[in-house]
Amino acid sequence: MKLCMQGAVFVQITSDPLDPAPLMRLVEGPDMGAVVTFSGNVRNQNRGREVQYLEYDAYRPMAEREMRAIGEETATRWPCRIALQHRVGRLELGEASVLVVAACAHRAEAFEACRFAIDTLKERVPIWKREVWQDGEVWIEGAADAPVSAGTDASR
Amino acid sequence: MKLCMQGAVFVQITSDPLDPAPLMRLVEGPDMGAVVTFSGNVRNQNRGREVQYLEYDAYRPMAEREMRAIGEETATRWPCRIALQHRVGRLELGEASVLVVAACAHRAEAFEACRFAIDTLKERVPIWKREVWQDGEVWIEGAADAPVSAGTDASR
Amino acid sequence: MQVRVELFGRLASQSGARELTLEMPVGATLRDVAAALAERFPVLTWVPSICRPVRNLEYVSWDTPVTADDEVSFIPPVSGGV
Amino acid sequence: MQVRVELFGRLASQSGARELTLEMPVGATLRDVAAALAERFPVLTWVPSICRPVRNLEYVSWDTPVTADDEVSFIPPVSGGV
Repeated sequence: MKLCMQGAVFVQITSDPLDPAPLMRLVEGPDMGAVVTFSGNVRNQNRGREVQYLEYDAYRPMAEREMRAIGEETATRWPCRIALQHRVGRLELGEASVLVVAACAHRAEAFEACRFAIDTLKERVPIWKREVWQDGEVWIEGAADAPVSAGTDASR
Repeated sequence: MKLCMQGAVFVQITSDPLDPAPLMRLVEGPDMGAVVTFSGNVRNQNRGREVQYLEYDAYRPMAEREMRAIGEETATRWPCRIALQHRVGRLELGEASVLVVAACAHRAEAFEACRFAIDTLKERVPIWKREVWQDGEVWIEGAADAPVSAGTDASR
Repeated sequence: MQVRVELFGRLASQSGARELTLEMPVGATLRDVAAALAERFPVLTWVPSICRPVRNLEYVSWDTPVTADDEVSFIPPVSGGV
Repeated sequence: MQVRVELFGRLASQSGARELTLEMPVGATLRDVAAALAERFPVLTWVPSICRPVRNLEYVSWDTPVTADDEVSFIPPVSGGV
């Protein structure tokens, strides 16, 4: 698939596996000396529990809108080209759930831009993960666990 | 080619084009939730000059030794798996000269580990670049330019 | 007036609904919509204390009024971590 | 005694050599090797003021003595930037 940037920003929510290579090629440019890539991958354990898989749910139109706003703000603060991509649906251990790639002239600003974008994405983009173990599951809501079904007693 | 880590660290100096994908796969692990990749690419201009290409020269055995030491120090300070790779020889505009990939449990430490490793690499790994323009060339020695041939008057 | 409510994450899994329409009086606020939602799905009484309200894809305050055909949602803390 | 000197970057391009062997007296230091190098290649007189000395792949001080069969190099500021 051909990826296209709008201005300096590319955003996408997809249920396909994520691949950093095309995003890196997308943001690279003749005066971009530094490309910093963040990949958030599914860990085999969380809060002392053995994770089997994750299921991501998104408020897609809002999430894309927020991701674009974060990209635009990042590109204003640190002149850069930036791509943000988030996966939804079921993810197995080790798979990437989110990618942020920032290309800048120099490395200090590329690190700062990438860090700012992923930190802000994690704060305000409406995407949630349901963590599934052998014998149970929860929604991860920030620092809290929340029951998936109505019957379960909230553990918060 | 099969890449192998020694402990938590992979280092390589090569004249082949660099590819972040195999390095990312190499450092990923079941409890590594965050992978941060730095790619340093050849810019089309530097210090106001239009660059045609770069030529990297390395003191290879010492450079590999220093890169390994930096990797080990990084992995001690931030529990991580880390790969450092530097290219030598002639590089065209846009090509990557150096890759650092750090995989950690969480993202704050992955950003810090990657940043520390590339900053330290740029300070002390004995690799030099010769910058070639249409009508001249210099060795880049830190902040200074240095004449390539004996006949040229040193500009420092 | 009719207000469309979109449900995600815990709201969707606990209510069994991903979308519904609520009849609201003119002048109703986001807080009123959350109350009407909790009336429809008593399991969602936690929403006002945990969520941030959203109107037409933008975070707003609980006092923001809704108008006909607005799309409303309530956003629990997002995925965070890594 | 024989000391091997490896030249890179500007040292190599200005001298035209990438490797040479220098005959040094016992007790010679890295500073003495740099002086002997500048005697052989007058274009390299800048080396002591710009470079860091290396013996057997490790950064050392100018006062470090060399011994037979040591591999010595002088390291200008490295590539830096980006």
